[in-house]
This record gives sequence, structure tokens and C-alpha cells, in this order.
Amino acid sequence: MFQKVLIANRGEIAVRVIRACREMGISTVAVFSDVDRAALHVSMADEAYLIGPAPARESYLNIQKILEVARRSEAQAIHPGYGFLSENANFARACGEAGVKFIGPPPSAMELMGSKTRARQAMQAAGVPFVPGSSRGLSLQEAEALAAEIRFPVMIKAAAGGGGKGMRLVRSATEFKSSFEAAQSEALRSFGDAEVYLEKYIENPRHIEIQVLADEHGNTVFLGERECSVQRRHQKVIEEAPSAIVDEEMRRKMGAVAVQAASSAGYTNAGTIEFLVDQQRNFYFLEMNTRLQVEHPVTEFVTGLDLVHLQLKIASGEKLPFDQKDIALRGHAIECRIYAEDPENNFFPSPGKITSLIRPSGPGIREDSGVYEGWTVPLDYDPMLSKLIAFAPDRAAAIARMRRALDEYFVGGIKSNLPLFRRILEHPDFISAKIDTGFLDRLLSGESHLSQAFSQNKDGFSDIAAISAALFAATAAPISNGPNGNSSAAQGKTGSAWKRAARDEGVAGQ
Amino acid sequence: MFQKVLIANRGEIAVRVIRACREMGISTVAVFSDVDRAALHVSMADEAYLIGPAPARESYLNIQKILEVARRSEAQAIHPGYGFLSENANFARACGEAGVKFIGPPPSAMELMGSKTRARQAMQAAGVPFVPGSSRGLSLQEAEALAAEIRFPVMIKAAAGGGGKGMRLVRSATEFKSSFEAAQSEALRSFGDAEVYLEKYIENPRHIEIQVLADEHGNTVFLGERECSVQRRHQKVIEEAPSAIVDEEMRRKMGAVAVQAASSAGYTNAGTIEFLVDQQRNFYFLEMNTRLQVEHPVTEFVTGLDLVHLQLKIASGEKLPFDQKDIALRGHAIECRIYAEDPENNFFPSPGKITSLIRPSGPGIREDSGVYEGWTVPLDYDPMLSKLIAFAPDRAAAIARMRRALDEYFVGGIKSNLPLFRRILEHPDFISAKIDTGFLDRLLSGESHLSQAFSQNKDGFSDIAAISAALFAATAAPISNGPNGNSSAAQGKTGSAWKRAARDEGVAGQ
Amino acid sequence: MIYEVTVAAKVRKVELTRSESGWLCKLDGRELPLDVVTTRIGVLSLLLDGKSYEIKQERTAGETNIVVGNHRFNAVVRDPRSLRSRRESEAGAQGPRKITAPMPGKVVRILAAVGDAVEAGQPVLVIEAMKMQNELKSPKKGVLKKLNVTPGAAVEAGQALAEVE
Amino acid sequence: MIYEVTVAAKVRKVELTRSESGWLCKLDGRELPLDVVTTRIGVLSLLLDGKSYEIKQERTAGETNIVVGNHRFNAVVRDPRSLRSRRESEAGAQGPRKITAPMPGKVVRILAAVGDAVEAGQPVLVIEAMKMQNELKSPKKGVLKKLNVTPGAAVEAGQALAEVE
Repeated sequence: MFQKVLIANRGEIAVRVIRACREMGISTVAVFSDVDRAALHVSMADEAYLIGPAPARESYLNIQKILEVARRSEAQAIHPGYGFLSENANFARACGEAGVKFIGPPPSAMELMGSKTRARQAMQAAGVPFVPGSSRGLSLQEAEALAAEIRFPVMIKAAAGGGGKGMRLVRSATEFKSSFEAAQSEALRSFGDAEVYLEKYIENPRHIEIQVLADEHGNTVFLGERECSVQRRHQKVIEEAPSAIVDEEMRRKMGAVAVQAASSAGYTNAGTIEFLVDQQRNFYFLEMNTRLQVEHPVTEFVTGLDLVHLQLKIASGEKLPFDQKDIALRGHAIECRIYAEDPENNFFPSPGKITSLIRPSGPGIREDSGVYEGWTVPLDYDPMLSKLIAFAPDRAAAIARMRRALDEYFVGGIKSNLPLFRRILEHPDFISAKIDTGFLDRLLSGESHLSQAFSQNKDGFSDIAAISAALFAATAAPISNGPNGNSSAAQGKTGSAWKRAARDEGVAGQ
Repeated sequence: MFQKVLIANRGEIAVRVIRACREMGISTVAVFSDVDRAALHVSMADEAYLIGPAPARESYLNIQKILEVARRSEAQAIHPGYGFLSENANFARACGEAGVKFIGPPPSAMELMGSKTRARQAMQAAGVPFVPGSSRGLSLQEAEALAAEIRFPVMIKAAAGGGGKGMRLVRSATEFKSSFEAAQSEALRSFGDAEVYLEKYIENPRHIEIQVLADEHGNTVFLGERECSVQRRHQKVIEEAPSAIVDEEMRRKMGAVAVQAASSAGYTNAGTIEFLVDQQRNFYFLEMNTRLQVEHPVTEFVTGLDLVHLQLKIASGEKLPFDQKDIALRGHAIECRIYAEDPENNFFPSPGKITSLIRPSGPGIREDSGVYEGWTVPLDYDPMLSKLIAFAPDRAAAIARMRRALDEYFVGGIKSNLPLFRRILEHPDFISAKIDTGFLDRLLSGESHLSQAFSQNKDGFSDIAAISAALFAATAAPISNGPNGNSSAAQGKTGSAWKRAARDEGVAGQ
Repeated sequence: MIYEVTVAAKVRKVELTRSESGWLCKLDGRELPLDVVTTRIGVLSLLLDGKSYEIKQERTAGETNIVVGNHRFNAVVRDPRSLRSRRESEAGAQGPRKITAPMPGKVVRILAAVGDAVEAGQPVLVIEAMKMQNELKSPKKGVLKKLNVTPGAAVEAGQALAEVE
Repeated sequence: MIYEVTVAAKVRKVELTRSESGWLCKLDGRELPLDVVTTRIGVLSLLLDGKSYEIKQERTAGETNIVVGNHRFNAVVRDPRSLRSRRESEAGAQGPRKITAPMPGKVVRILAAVGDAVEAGQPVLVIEAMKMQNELKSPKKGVLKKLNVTPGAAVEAGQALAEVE
């Protein structure tokens, strides 16, 4: 096993990996940018090195700088987390050349899976089921012809893409050209590569993915599925394991395909095969994520395993300590991604100082957090604060438990999307597992979110709220909010005045 | 299912039950004493009623007052937690007479198991294996005769006892009389009943217990065992599930005995049969705890079940939702009981204001806490702050995880026994599971605890500590500590001077 | 102390008097037998007729919300004795409409020029924060009268960026 | 600022100078390139030559400990400029030995009378707190000179209860 591991990431996932290393007796090396000096991962690591200014490309994406720290600290391996350099084959290759083990798959497998068109070709060759469409980048003309053949609606996707960037849904030939060009230019902006391809659009699909683990001795297993259909603009918001629509037979089939896909790509370490599932429960390969997923904790809860421990063991050359037959699922787990963003205001990011943080705990609750009370969430990165995961014997109990935990959870000083989760978890379609990737966008575009979230007619509660607002004003303790650090009294007035003005001017409803 | 449940308890267990009720859609009624107005269970409940002054006998043990609140709030059931009235058959009977369901066994089973001598008679009739000794209260003369017969060492125990009160180990005839009388008077003081009985003392036994669940339709199951051998003065300090020495066959045998014991007593709801296990792995009935145990979370982790949910279901008349064959154990769980007491100073209680609280979280960690930052731990009750539970695929990983979590955990303003746990979890005998009920007392009576806990020779760290102490002094922020609320600067000086004086005078080493 | 509190679209009058045992509270003239304890900064425990309420104050740069259990209420508190507060209130009710930054960030694009006619809801500028771009829209139909920022400018939450009349 | 800090049975001299970029630190005359950030009240993050230390200040009524990672150190800080501090220090080093309450509680029994000869380690009084009774013992062989409390008295942490000479 490694003696020292560098974590090339920040936030909750850096903390997650540091915890795993500590549990395994491995020293940890953190890297941080200028604005992250006081971040949790810096305090928690055994060593920490500044690698540059706030912008990610000058720090967390700076391969040279990170390898220099690895050399200096004599780290034997690098865990990339997710995001940043985690799916960058050049980084993996540079690690290898620098004599540092990259904790993830070989660069060749990353490259294969990183190009959606190449991945499609390879997976089709391996017999993996696919949504009808092209398996390579297309010109506008080719794309128009293919769209006519597989019929609208179709989806245009960036070949180098991910995270919803460079994607366009097209429902008719008339909008095709403008969408195609918009997708190309967004792909170019986001990934430096304008190549796009085409797929038949599946109406109301579910997003279900299979976790795989492969050691470096040819053993590959799958750890059940995750249902990730609750998405906003193609970004996962809630994930669960198992999926309500996957039975033992479907799980075996999807798992076999996932293992086949990973094996044929020469894959090692942890990875995820994402599938679209249509209303007849047919499943189609979507893409492979060649890294640890944000949502790995739900799999950990239902399998009883620790994926980061296993990643470290695999990367250090150990064999998988179990066979497929040893994997059993038990209970149900749900994860909510808590973001610093305002669900009542178009999900605008809400960085700033966390003046108060009350965290849920107790039975069946796990929180993987990257923040603490008093920490100022910087502007510069993904605004995820933490992941809240609930486990219970069955899905209904897990939902109830998550609601209980959300009621306990409180973030003061900045906006968070906590109110959104309560709304989702109370929705009859979510409760009955009638979810697909359009569920959340439909929910959000329905009745005014604002009026839903803010209680109007609960009279007892509004009485209490009115009195409490006055009590807070009367007992105001100094709260420093943001870099200006006004006293509470002064701020109360400024804040109220601003809010009043904002309301009058209709800004809040934007 | 009940609509409303009163929780006749405080601290972490009240919070635990409130959480379970909330998850099941049940309204909760808290009761509190004068000093608990700001306690966590009061804020978390839907309703809360003052039941009297701080002393427990005037509040949390006040049956009339609690039933009055039940009537007034229209609670349909009462959960007694553990301690206080939880094993008081009179209370259970009074609940029944008041038309409120007592969430626990019938009073008859509580009474049977509450008297150690009657329990012994009944259990012997049911064929449960026993440590040689008496099955009823003894006079001094009878006891002396029996001790000679079963041979020293023997243990004198209070018939109405529990928690180590009224217990005396006697190794020779010469000390017998004084120990017998001391045990009698302690039993009288603690339980209002001087009756004591006698048992052969098992050298270096393990304390292993079986969790049982029985519904009101005649179904009884067991949920595996817990190893509770790490005790200080007969009080459990660390518990784990499963036990390292219990294999499948022994588990089945112990489980069958436990189910037989519970069934023959007409037991319903959750209960625990405690066994002593000798070095040949023979097990002997010790006693039955007719309530939820402090350590129930380790069983929840390895079975995937929720015992409080099941208690509520059973009490409302539901059948157990599973059979014995559905119960499977997976992984390993360890619990540490975090107390406000000073392990470097003879475990003196350390009530006071919690000025800082940093709580561990992340994978495999559960915390059941009854406190929060800013809360003043009152003098009047058991000083347990919280329970920290770690789960991992195997025992070694669970120990490593618990150590990681303990490193994250920080309680400022009062002393806690956190440093003790690190010491235990690093001990080779604990790591190799060579533990018995004398393990911890031997560990504590060994080399000076003080010199162990305070690092002397870690030079790098002592440099850092010296600089940090000065930095804290230089940047001192006002910390209010205790009711006097001095400013930090003033307190720093007073504190230092006092400490210096205390050290000079040898108080710290007492 | 007397406060005017706007909650759930209603203006309520709250009178608070410190007594020896805590606070005496009147809501719209009605006295409430309230038992109030501050447990943490920004957190109150209230007991009223046996009901227990945990109240949290959710303050951000822009606004104050009061969380009662799992219900959230926007709250605007006014101390009627404060003259400044009253003046600002009156001023805010009229005049041209401002476009304000809802969070700190950077102006990346400006989509209209001073003097342009704009529709209600028409995007006027784009702000980037935390890797997301967000359009800020005109609150009303009118003419873009002022633009206080240029592309690349860093802005604070609440800062007035433009004005439509 | 100059401090004398007693840690791990050694007296260390710490010089702290505020600079623009933080603190300049000298330990026993040796300059350390320390990067210091306060993350929470009572919690520091220190970086020194790449090593990261999280430091927590564990203060109770009686003493201050410094927790470095999972190592705990008792720390006594003295500002040599403080005259009062110095005088107390000198006074504390001599004279009769006191028996002090290590936690708040109630005196339940007194086991020796003023004028009695006591052995080192002999129980002198019993304090009860949180349902536990604890004996307080004589710190030295001598004569019980003073008893400041009677059975039933409530005592604070650090309060001098008796004196042995």
C-alpha cells in the first residue's frame, strides 16, 4: 500500500479521500489555490501546498504544478477525485511519466471513453446496446440526413462533452441548423473541440448507471445500480440505490453489459457505465465515467463497501477482495447534493460566508461535507457544499429519513438549495418513483416555485415567524456577513432596505 | 400507528426517539426539567412541557407529572428511552391505567426481569444456563455458607440493581462481611431495597448480549450479539457488533437461549439478554434489560434495521415485518460513549458550557448526540454527551474509522473522555480483540494515564503546540465559559494562574 | 420595542417588552404567552401553549428569511421609530426600476445600450459566478437609462447595475 | 509580543510579530516560516514547511490544552510584561498546599477535621456531581490547616476547599 497520496482536488471529495487515506494509515498531501487557504481539505491533510491563484486552470487544473508538489512531497500516488483533472488522460499519462501512480484507469481507457464517438464505436463492437444515432462527429449536412433517418426528436451532443455542455434537443427540422451551430460553438467554448454527434432522443428516459470495479489482475465486478433521474439541466440533483424499476434480472443484465464494457476497454479501478432506460425498461449505453462519481455513497450504503478504500487497494496492485457472488444489496439509500444556490431565484449561485451551519445526524444519516461554519464559499468553483445521504431498510423509510434530516439541516448566511429537496421529496411522483430525467424540470417549470416555497397560509406559523423576526431584531447579535463585516444592527437596516427596494423592483421574481 | 408519542426522557435518547417518530409521521411531546429548557430534545419536539425542577425524582422520575402531560397533550403512547422510568413496572402499569400505551414490555415481564432473584428462578426453569450461585436474596449467614460452597472469588449483587451499583467482588472470606454490608447499604441507597444475592465470579469474562425483538402476536427474533466487554467500573464504554469470538454456531445457540428466555417471560418489544462468557466460550445468563439499550446503534448498523421504528410498530400492534431467517449480519460496528468527564483526573464529571463542538462525519460514521455548541451540560444528570458509532466492512477497518472520527471530534470548554478512546483503540489487546470486562480497568491502573495522554517527546508537535498557545493568547477572541462569562483575556490569566497553582500543589495528578 | 414586520404578504405589529422572566409579546395587540430562549446565534426555541418551535434566521446579503420548523417566510422588519428606515422605504417605492446583482460575480456581457427600448423580461446583462452564466432581465418595459458597469467588472450582491425607466 | 509558554514540561519563548502577510514567529530565538489562519474560534490552521497542522484550543474552567492533530499538550502561557502574572506565579510555587474542586458540584462529606494529621493521598472530602461521588485527597503529608466548606455547600471548579500544611 502507498505511504503517501496526493489529492488533486478540493471540497467534499478531497475531504472524502483524505478520510479514507487516514483510515488506511496513508499520509495525505493537499493542494490548494489562493482562495482555499482556509478550506477544510487543507486543515485535514498532513501536508498542504499552494499551487496557484483562484482560477482552476492556474491551480487545480495545473498539471505541472501538481506534479511538482507530488515530487517535492514524495507522494507515491495521486487521487484526482471527480471533476478537474479526473478524466484527463494527459494528466494520467504525465503522472505515469513522473513515476507517480494515478489512482484511476489507464490513460488509454480514459481516452477511449473520453471521446464519445470512439467510445460508441468500441462499445458497439463489444455488443453493448445503443440509442440509434451516429457513432462519430458529423457535419451539419450529415447530421441533417441522419436526423431525418432516425426521426425527431434528436439530441445533438458534444463529442468531448459532459455535464450538459454543448447539448441541444431538437424536435423539428426547422430548428435543426441553429441548434447544431449553437451546440458546436458551446462545445468549442467549453472543451476546445467543436465536434458534435447525434442521437435519437428517448422521451422521458430514466438515467440509471452501474458501478463497476476492476482490479489490475483482470477481475471486474459490478456493485448494483444507481438511479439518477432527478436532474436539472442534465445535472444530477438526487441519486438513489437501488432503482425502483430495476429487478434482480434487469440488474444482472445491466451488470453483465457494464462489466463487458469495462473489460473490453481495458478498464481498471472504479468507473461507472451510464445507461438511458426507456419506458419499456430497455437500456442503452450513454457513456462511461472514468472516475469515482459524486454519488458513490449510495452504493456504499447498500453494499456495505467503501469505494475509496477499494480504489486505493486496486491502485496499489491488490486483487479485489471479493467476487461478484459476494456482492449483495440491502436497504435503500438516497443522496441530495447540497449547493450554494438559490432555488427561488433561478438557481443563481450564492457564494459567501456561512454564518451558521446546523448539520443533521443520527440514524442512517451520512454527511460528506466540504465546508464549515465561518467558511466563505468562494466564487470560483462548483458551489457544492456537501452531500447528504440517508439510508433505511426500504425506499419509503429512506425518503422519510431524508426529509427528517433536511428539516434538521440549516445553512445561514448564504442561500442553499435545501428547500428544493423538501419539495421534491414531497412530490407524489417522486414518492411513487415515477421519475425520469425530465421530472425536475417539469416540477420547476410548473406553478411558481417562489409561491410554493414560501408558506402563505399556515397562519400559526406566520404568526410565529412575525414574532420571531422581531425577536431577532431586538436581540441582534453581531453577525459578520461577507468581507465587509458590518455589525448586525447596521446590516439589518441595509439588508432590509435593499430587500424592500429589490422587491418593489421585481428583482426577486426574476 | 400512533399519531402522537410522549418521550419520557432527555439527552441523546430523547433526540433519537424524536427522530424516529418524525420519520414515521408521528407527533412528539417532550418533557423537560427547569435546567433543560434549552436542551436539544425540547427544540426538536413538536410539543414540550415543563415537568419540574432539576432533580430527576421531581421531574424525569415524576410519574404523575408525566402522565398529566400525556393526558393534556393527548399522547397515545410513551417511549421511556433508557434509564429514568424505562424499567419501572409501576410506571408501565400506571401508563396502562391512564390509557396510554407504554412502549416496552408488559409490566409483568419487567417485574420478573427487574428482580434478579425472580428472574434467575424463572430463567433456570426455562433451561437458561447460569453462573453458579443463589437464586434469591440472602442473609449474611446464608451468603457466607454459599460462598464457601461455590468457592471464592464471588460477586455480591443487589437484587434490584443495575449499572454496577450495589455490586462487590470478594476474593476471600476475611473481606466478606464488610463487602456484604457495603453492598447492602449501597443497594438500599440506590434502589430503596437492601436485598443482595451471590454468584460465582468468572475470571476475565466477556460481556456479550443478544438483542431480541418480540411482537404482541407471539413472534420473537434475535438480532445477533453485541460485545460490551470494554467497561469501567461495570459501566460499558465501548460496544461492538458482532463479537470477535462469536461464530455462527455460538450465535445460533445464544440466540435460541435468548429467544427462549424472552418468550418464557411473556416478553414483548425490544429487550436484551446479557451473558457472561468465560474463556472456554461457555455463556451464562446475566440479566435481561427490559428496554432499548444505549448501544442499540451497533446492531442497527450490522442488521440494516431501525430498532426504534420497530419498537413503535410493535407497540402499535403490528406484527414483526420479518422472520428470523431474514436477519443477516454484515460488516462491523463500534460505538464509543462520549462523556463529559476527565479521564486524566479520575473520570471526574466535567459539566459546563460547550464553547466549541466539531463533530465528525463522512463515510460509516453516525453520531447520536444530545448536545450542541453553546449548550451548558447540567450537573444534574448522567454526563453522556453523545454516542459515536463507526461502521466498516470488517473490524480492523471499523477501528481505523473510529480513530479517524475521534481525531475529527473536538469538544471545547469542558473535559470529555475522547482521549481515552484513542488510547483504547490503539491498544494491542483491543486491536486483537483480547478483551474482557477487566480490560479497561487494567489499562487504566497501568502506567500513569496522565503521562500517556499528554505527549512529551513528540518534539515537532510540542514546538507547534508552544507557538499555537502563544498565537491563541495573541488573538484571543472573547469566549464565555461558564456562568460568570469573563472575557477571554481576563480568563486566560486567571485560568493560567489557577492551573499553575494547581499543578504546583499536585491536584492535577490526583 | 415596537416593530412592523412584513411576513406572508401581511404587515404585522409586534410589541416586545423585556420582563424578568423573558419577553412579553403582543402580536397585533393580542398578548401571547411566549417562552423564548436563544439556543444558538440565529436560533430561537419558542414555546407557546405547549407547542415547540425551533426558529432559525436565514440571513443572506440580500434578505432575511425566518425558518419555522420546515416553513420558510421572507421577513422585512421595520422599527417605526427609525426615520432613516422610513425614508428609504418611501424612496424605494417609486422612481425608475433598478437591475441589481443577486450575487457576487463578474459581468461577462452587456446586451443593451443606454437609450435602448427594452421589454419587461428582456435580458440586459449577463453575470458569471461559480462557472455559471446568468442573464439579468429588465424588470419592466421602458428605456435603459443607466448602465453602471462594464464587461469584466466584479460586482457585489445587491449592487445596482442598471436602471430602466 | 513575547510569551513564555510551558509545554511538555519545558518553558519556551515565543515571539510573535504581526506582519502584512500574517505572523512572524520565533521559537526560542529561531525564526519559523509559519503560515497561520484562524478557521474557527479556537481553531487554527498552521502550515510549516508543507506540513499542515490543525490546532484546537481546549479550554476548561481549570486549564488550557492545545490539541495538535491527535496530540494533546497542557499549555501555560505567560506574558512576561504582566507583573501580576509574575507575582502570582511566584506565590503559587510555595506555601501550604490547597485542595481544589476539579469540577462544580456539591460537598457531601468531610472526612477530616481542622488540626488532624493527614497522609499524602488520604481522602479529605467527598464531592458529588452528576450522580457520582469523588474523593478529594490530601496532596501531601501534613496537618489539615483550613476547611473552607461545609457539607451541602455548592462549589465551583477551581475553588479552594481546604489547605494542608
